[in-house]
Amino acid sequence: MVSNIVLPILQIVVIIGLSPLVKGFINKIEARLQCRRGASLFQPYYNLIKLLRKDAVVSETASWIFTATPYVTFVSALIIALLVPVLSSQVPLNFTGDVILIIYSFALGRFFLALSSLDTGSAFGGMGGSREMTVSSMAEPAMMLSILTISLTAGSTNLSDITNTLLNNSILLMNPSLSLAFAALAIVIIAEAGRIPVDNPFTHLELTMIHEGMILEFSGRYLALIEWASSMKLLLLLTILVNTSLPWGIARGLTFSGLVISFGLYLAKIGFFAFLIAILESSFAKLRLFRVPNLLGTSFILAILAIISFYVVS
Amino acid sequence: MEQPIIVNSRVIDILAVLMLMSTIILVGTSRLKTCIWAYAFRSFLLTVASGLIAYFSGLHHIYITTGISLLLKVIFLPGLLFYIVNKTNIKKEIESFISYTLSLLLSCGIILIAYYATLSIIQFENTFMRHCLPVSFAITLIGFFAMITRKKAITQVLGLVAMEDGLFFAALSTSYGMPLIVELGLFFDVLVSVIIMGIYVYRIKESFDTIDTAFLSELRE
Amino acid sequence: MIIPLLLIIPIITAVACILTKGHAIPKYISIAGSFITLAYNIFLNYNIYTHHSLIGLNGFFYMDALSILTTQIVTLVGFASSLYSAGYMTVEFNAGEFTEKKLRWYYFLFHMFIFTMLMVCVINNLGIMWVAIEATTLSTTFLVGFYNKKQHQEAAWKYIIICTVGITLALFGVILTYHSSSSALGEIGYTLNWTNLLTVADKFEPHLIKLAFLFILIGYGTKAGLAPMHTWLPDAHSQAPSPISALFSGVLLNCSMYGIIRYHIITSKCVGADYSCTLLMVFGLISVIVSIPFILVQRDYKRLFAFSSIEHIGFIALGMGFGGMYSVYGAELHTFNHAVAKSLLFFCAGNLFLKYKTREMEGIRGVIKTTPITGVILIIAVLAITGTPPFNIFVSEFMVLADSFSSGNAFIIVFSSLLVVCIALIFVGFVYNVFKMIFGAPVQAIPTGEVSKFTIAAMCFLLFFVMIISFYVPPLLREILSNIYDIVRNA
Amino acid sequence: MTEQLFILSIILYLVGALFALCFFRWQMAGNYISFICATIASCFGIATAVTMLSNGSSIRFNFLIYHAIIKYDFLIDHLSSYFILAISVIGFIATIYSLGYTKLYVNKRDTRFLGFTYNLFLLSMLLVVTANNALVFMIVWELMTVVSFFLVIFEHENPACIKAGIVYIVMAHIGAALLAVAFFILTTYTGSFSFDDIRFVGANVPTIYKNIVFFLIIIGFGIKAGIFPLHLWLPMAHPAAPSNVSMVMSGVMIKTAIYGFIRFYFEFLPPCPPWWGFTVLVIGSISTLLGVMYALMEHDLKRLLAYHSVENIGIILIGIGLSMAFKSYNLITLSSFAMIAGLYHLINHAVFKCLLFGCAGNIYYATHIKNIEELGGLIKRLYITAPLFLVGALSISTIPPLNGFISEWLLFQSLLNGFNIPSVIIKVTTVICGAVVALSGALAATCFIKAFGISFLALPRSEHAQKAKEVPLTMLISTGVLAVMCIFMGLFPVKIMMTINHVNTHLLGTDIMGAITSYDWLQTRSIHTNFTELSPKSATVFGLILFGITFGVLTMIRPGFTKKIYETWTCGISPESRLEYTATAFTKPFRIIFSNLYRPRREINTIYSVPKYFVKSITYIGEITPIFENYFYTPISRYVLNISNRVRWVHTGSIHIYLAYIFVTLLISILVVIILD
Repeated sequence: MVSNIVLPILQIVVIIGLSPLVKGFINKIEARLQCRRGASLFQPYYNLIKLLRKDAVVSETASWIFTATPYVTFVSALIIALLVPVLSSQVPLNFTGDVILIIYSFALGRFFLALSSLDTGSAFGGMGGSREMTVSSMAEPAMMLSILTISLTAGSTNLSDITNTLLNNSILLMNPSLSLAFAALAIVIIAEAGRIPVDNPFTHLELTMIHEGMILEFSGRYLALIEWASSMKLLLLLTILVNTSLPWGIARGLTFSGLVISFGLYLAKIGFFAFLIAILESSFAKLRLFRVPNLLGTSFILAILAIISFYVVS
Repeated sequence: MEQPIIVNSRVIDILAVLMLMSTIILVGTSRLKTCIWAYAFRSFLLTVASGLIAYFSGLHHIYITTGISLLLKVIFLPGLLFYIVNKTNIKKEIESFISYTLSLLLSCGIILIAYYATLSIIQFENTFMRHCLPVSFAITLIGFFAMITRKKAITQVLGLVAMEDGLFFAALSTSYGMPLIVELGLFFDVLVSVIIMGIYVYRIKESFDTIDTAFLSELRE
Repeated sequence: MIIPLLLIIPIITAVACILTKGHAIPKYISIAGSFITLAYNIFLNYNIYTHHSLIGLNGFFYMDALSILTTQIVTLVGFASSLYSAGYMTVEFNAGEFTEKKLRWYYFLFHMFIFTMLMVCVINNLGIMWVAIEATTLSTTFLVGFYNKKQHQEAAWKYIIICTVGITLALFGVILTYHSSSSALGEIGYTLNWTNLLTVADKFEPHLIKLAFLFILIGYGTKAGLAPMHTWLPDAHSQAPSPISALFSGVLLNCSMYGIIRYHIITSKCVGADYSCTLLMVFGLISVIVSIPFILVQRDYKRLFAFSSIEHIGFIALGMGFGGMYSVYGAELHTFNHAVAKSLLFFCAGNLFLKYKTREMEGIRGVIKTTPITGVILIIAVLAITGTPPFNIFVSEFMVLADSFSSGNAFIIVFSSLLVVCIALIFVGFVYNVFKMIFGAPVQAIPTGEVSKFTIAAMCFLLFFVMIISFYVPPLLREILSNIYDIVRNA
Repeated sequence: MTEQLFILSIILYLVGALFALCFFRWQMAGNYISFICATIASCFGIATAVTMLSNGSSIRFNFLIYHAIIKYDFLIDHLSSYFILAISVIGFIATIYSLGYTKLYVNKRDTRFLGFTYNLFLLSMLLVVTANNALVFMIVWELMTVVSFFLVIFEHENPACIKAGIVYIVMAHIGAALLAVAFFILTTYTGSFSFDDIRFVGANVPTIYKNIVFFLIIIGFGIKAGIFPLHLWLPMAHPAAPSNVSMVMSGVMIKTAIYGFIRFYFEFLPPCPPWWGFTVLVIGSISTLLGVMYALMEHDLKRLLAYHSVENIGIILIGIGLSMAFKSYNLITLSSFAMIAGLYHLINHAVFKCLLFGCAGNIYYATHIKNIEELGGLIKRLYITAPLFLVGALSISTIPPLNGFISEWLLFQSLLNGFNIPSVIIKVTTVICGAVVALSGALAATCFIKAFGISFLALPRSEHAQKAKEVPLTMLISTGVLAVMCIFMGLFPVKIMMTINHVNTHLLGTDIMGAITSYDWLQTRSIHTNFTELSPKSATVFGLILFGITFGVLTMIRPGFTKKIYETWTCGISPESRLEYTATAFTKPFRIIFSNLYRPRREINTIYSVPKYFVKSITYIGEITPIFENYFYTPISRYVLNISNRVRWVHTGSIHIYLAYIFVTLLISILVVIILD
């Protein structure tokens, strides 16, 4: 019973708490790589808190969709936080859903976000929404294929079970199909999270912006919720990748020491991936929008190869 | 009854060949009136043949058909056709889609086909049948052929009566004519159909100012 | 005397029509006459039905189930058509299309036509049957050319020439049959009677009978509208007044088909069913296929319907050719169904012509608006004639096809599959051409309303039969159809 | 009891149909009576299905003897009942909807006719799924086609409607012809038309004929179902029909084809080779993908929805194809599971598509516009329709926790189970199907963001949209009921799965309910497979709790939160609808990415005023090339017409040629007969 109450709270706290930090960390590393000093590691927190304290300006054209969107996005991210193994391989809401529910919960947030982008009648919003949907649609098959490959290897679509299986039979991780699937998944995560080379999160140029275009009209509390949700999304995607591809060290039960060790390792693993992202972002330019399908196509091919190697080779 | 038929089949054969030749005139001449004369002549031959068969076979009802044939086919119908030709004041030429030489050649082919077609039947028959059936079939086909190749409406009527002559002859030569009541019906039909055709030849001439049926091609797809 | 009376009634009616004065009285005489014919025929047929067959006047007349069906169709459609004529011809007469005298002639010829067709069906002697079939041509030539304009004359000329030629060829078949019968019986006399022929058919010389059937099929086939001898049919059907077209399509073709079937039975008995069945199938399929392009691309709606008749006659021939229990049953049912549905369709065509004064489909739009009743009936008739369920023709087509498939013969299965494709294509042509006419906004300013009550009555009369057979075949009819199968099969 | 209910339902439909015709003067009254009859009749239909599915065994009954050999023979078994349920529920709701919607036609056209055909339409569908005889099936099947054809051309002054109707009836008829051939071939081996004999005849039929039947069925039913590339009629007919009819057509009529598929593959033809299942799987995925991709490019709301029907039929077919493949390898449990996925999606699609068409009807009723580019801002005007449409949109985009997601989830699970199949090709295909379904889900989401966003959000783009008012109550109630159903079927899927399982128990002979549902600590019944489990209800409950907490915390952080309303920033110009993003623009990236498929064509015409420096007007035409129409249907029809035109030359009009035909025929046939002798 304790596990059923403590673990969810713990996970939510960790995800909510850490997600701005990951953003800050990436920014910091990038600044360093660009020989700048950069803002504080905690700058995202300051931003969010400031935004949360402010009132909001809402377009007179906008409807209730606009108001509902931040909550929907944020809550869908929270739900996902309960479905992903973070510190313990045991997922709090194990019975509630699986990785497919996770993918589609992301879709729920995205759906509302894209709708709200059209709500204000601003052309920028529509442009952002259109591009966001393009990229995410293109990413969907690769994502699903790689997830399915992982699920087939592990014999489950439940992330908790996947983690457990991979943890117990680490030899499975040596499977070429899994490596290919993880590679595909990594590319998809970059796209889904809206990072360079797919989207540039730092810009407000109409030619390049995707996610920023959609949320252009949001302000105050709404903006905070959306920003926070998007950083949670990044962290959650990374967590999925981390805890399936590198499951070692994750707590199996619910002991305090296990959790502490797991937390430490988790930080390290996330930090490592965040670092990789930062390097990636510093070394690549953003792709033209119509080059993005090529990238995602690559990911799709990798995923297909993964599934073929799973069935044919092994 | 067998003996006289075999003996006299030669006479019937000669009549048959003459009828065939008078039919070939239909495709081989360019004069309309010659054709009508040929028709009258052929009908006459047919009547003679009919009379002979009636005499040889001793079937009395054939005399009746012979009589009607004489009246109708030798006298009335040619007369009617002459009347129509004069009344409608048409050109005496027969217009054909193909040349007369070719028509004649094709007629030869048709006669061969007629023989070939009836071959399987006549080999089982008596001698009397053996010549008359192919000839009568050939007359029918040549009549048909004339209807196809000749443009004028009146020549089509001539072709049709030639076909009918052929069939009468076939009936006579194969089985001593049809039952009397059927024969009467046939004569009635021939009479009425030629009269109706005559009326239409007249009407077509009135409306189209020609009886060239090649002009009758408004109803098409 | 019981059978000849059936023939006498139309003659009396015809004479009465020509003798009376005025334009209204012949109309009513005609309706009454055809109604009496119908009623008497039902009475007669019931008699025959209870006795299975009836021979009259020393074997001069003979009627069995096959004749029942055909006479029933003749009198039924005849009555509907005379009812329809009463409306149609009166409207035309009032429009000044022809004189009063001509109108009387019309009724005279109409009933003579009925008489000749009834004659075909009740006669025992195949020679006289030939005479009667030729007489149907002769009695209708003037009806085809009734309006006496150039096109009508052309159609009439083609009609009489082509049909006479065809029927003349059939005479050759009759002569050959006669010959073989007289050699088989060894006597000369009444041997052309169908009843006699049937008893000795197995003694006939097979080669002779094969050739004879070929001539009969091509000869009567010309009259029945089997391709490629059908060429007169679209012209005559489209040029004749609509009530006559209805009789042509619905009845006349069936009468010729009746002749073919009689010979088919004899031939089957003599040389086995395969020969004549194959011929029927081949000509049937050719007819169905030939009609397709003309139905797909067509301007004139009456021609469209005429080509559909070719298709259906082909289908009946096919059904007879398949020769199984249900296919013969289906083919005969199809004969009835086609007769009522096609006549209905031609009645609709007549109404359209009266309304729009054109036979071009291009100029007609929004029939459902301008003449709602005709429109609705036209829809039903089109659906029925194309074999759309649940209407009657679907049922008969389905039976024929199902039987052909169940024969298990790969050749026939291919045949039938081809047939199904053909039927679908014909449906396409019909729907495409006719529905464009029925729906849409009317192009010209055409006043709304039906032209005549008589026409509607006639249409409703036939519609009743279409609908009945769609859902229910009365036991009596069913019995008659199975009797026909027995007759065909008994060979 | 059940039998009486069903017969009552039939009678009521008939009564409704006839009543509609009786009222010459008061058309509206006749209309109302006929719709009310239909409502009650569908209630009886629901009752029939429910009693059947809860406890009944199959019921058979036949009406009057027919043609000595054939009876009007009907059988209600569990499969039929499931479809009766779908038809009656949708029929019920759509009929209530019609009560309001037909006001659109009052005094404009003959509404009696609508009531008449509508009743017959519902009736014919009921009969299709219960017919127990090949001939009866063909009759009612075609009756359904014909009646729906008349509904499609209801607005027959419009040439586009006529065209749509003709394309529809022609294609449907060709399909029916193929079906008839299939039946003929099967009856060859039974000697009877009754389904009782045809059932399980598959073992006796030689392989070659069975394969022929398979393809005939695929095409025959495929045309009705609207699979690619036989879908041509569907996006034409659905927009042409009145919306209440589109609801029924898209909601249930095309599903009768699925019913046919199931009957044939699981009852008539087994044992089936695995490649059949594979073929259906491939066909399903092609329909899914291409359906949604064409929907994406479509800006006519009803056409868009029609293309989505193609997509969803594809998804259903994936489920059924998978079930067939499993069955061929004798994996009955998995087969049943895949069937549950397929049939679940079937009823889901019926509900949400009906909802969406209803909402499209609402929009049309309020604005008389179908093109979404002319709409906009309706969320403030059609303030009830908007959330209803949103529910439908979310549902069709497979967003949790709505019903579309559940069936998609089930489908993914059964696709994953494809690894049990020995054949590598099918295994890989199942996973690729998963990717296709995922992609189509995402594209559907895009499409409905476009549809909802452009038509409901932002500023109105036309005067009609500006003046729109909320529609009559009946229409709102019926669409509202559908929306609630979408939510309930998403939250409580187990009941429906149990129903389908019940059907499967009879169809496949296996009961897998115990294996796929389980209880857990919240006493929430969840679905459970060998891969994982799912409890949509608890997920939703947690979502609501989390929302509460979030909201609470936010309020705590800033108690006096206010919203300032201000106009949208559009770079200094006052906001105008012309500045908004359009549907065309929204989908432009896809048009460029998939230009190989769409082959977009665009044309810009600039008209200058007299001095060539000033532009008077610019017209922009952008359209995609309908590939199948241009490269498949048009050439075929043109070819057929060309041939016909050439052949028509045969009738030259010359009597000589005509006579020559007879002459030649005579000679040829004589020669043939003699030679063959």
